[in-house]
Amino acid sequence: MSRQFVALELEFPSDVGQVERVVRLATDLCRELKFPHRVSDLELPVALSEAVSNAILRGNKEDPLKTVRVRGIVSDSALIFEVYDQGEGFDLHECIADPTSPDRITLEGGRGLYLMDQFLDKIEQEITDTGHVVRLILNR
Amino acid sequence: MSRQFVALELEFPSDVGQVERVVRLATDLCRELKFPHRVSDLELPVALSEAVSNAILRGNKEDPLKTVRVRGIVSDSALIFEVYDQGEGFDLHECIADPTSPDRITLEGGRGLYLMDQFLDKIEQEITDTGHVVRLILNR
Amino acid sequence: MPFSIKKQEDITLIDVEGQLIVGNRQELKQRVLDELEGGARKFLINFTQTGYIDSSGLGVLVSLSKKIREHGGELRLSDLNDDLKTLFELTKLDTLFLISENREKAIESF
Amino acid sequence: MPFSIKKQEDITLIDVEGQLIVGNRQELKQRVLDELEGGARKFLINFTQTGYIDSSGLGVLVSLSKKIREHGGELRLSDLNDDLKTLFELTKLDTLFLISENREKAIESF
Ligand SMILES: Nc1ncnc2c1ncn2[C@@H]1O[C@H](COP(=O)(O)OP(=O)(O)O)[C@@H](O)[C@H]1O
Ligand SMILES: Nc1ncnc2c1ncn2[C@@H]1O[C@H](COP(=O)(O)OP(=O)(O)O)[C@@H](O)[C@H]1O
Repeated sequence: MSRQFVALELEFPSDVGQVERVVRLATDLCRELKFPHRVSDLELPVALSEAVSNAILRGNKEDPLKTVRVRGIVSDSALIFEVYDQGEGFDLHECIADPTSPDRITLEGGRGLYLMDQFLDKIEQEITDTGHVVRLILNR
Repeated sequence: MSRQFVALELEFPSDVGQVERVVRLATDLCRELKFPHRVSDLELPVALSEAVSNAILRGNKEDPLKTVRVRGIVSDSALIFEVYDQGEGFDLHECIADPTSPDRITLEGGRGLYLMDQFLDKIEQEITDTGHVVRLILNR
Repeated sequence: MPFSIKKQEDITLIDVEGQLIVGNRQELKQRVLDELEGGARKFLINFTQTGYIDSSGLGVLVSLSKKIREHGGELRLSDLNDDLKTLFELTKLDTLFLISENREKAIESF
Repeated sequence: MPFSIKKQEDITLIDVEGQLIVGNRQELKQRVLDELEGGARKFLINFTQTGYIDSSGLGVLVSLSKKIREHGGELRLSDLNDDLKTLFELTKLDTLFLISENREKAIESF
């Protein structure tokens, strides 16, 4: 068998108004590639919108001079989306706190990383010369 | 204004059965990005399917060990699709012959490059270490 | 407009037209708070047209529910598709909200 | 199956179900040649469901038209959308084929 893959790459300004369009491009591709409904309509859109929102709001702090880049790669074995921001990065696993605990369930924030963690098979992070990247991995 | 673009990259085996799927992924993206109907439904699908068919049939000679790679980039100013094959390349402008002339109009072949040339604003070619690439350019 | 608001007797019916996410949740929040300010107390948010909600959308629902309760009001949700139900279960928000199968049942139960 | 074939009196009606392209044009060619072999002479290919045709699809139409004429038969095309019309005009194949607005008009004109 020869190698086979599809990749999607996007770059856009640090504006939360961009999130829906970016997520739609990614989920349309997943539907086109016949991923299960649960992946294309729930797991990917929620996990990706959390990562992109965080990149815009936390990583780039909505700085209009900074951009977010998303790179999605679909191979026979996995679906991988990388989200690059131009911030300093953070320790994702340290920042996940269980939002279902009685003292946190009534808080407005703090569910993003938790949902990513619930929906994804693996999350990786890297600090690069130009910023921070989070890698969302769903096995096929 | 910050930089903004969308890119799509695909790699697939040298099998003409792949052409329709590849073209559909590209045209769906163009529709999603609100390109004019004429681009997403005629100019891009025809030009890209010609280039991909030629890459499979002419460039890679349907060798199952060779793959074709397509990279599409959509920016504010243009739509660019690169089609990579692992062949020796050829001189595109030398190979275009007017298929509407009385002696050619009844031939089965020879309309592919002509249609690409009619529909695209610019066509570029390069010979690389690993093969040949044709670049299809449509201004926005 | 991603939200439509209408009244049925003393109930304020809000239809979310599309996803409830970081790009539009502030608008939902503001419009519901305006109604609360104007005296409305019974709120029903309907999700028939919603595919998914992100964490910021869930957060806005949590904070609206709190605000409405502080004013002696009540917030109900209806018509969650299976994906939305999964989201509410994973976050245990199904224990915090009054959720009805559909709009009719929600209206009856106020 | 990307093609459906049926008979109306002595006319063989072929519906192309989707695009006519390098991946399926050989199937169209073979099926029409089989009918020609079997004695059919009047052919109508209908493109109601077709968005675009690539050069190899156009090439197959050209070679079928030639083969059918050699056997004393006739090939007509119908229901080309505007994009397909543009393709036939650019390649001047609109001068080579008998093209009708729709199936009914095509059938009448045999
Ligand atoms: N891309 C990022 N860059 C820097 N910090 C981040 C990033 N993503 C998340 N964080 C940190 O992780 C915390 C938890 O994120 P999350 O679970 O999405 O909840 P919320 O965004 O509602 O606080 C954020 O408050 C922020 O401090
Ligand atoms: N990727 C390619 N690699 C090598 N030769 C090519 C390639 N693409 C096209 N050609 C050459 O250009 C010629 C004309 O191509 P085209 O106009 O598509 O017509 P056809 O494929 O029907 O011959 C081909 O016959 C082939 O010799």
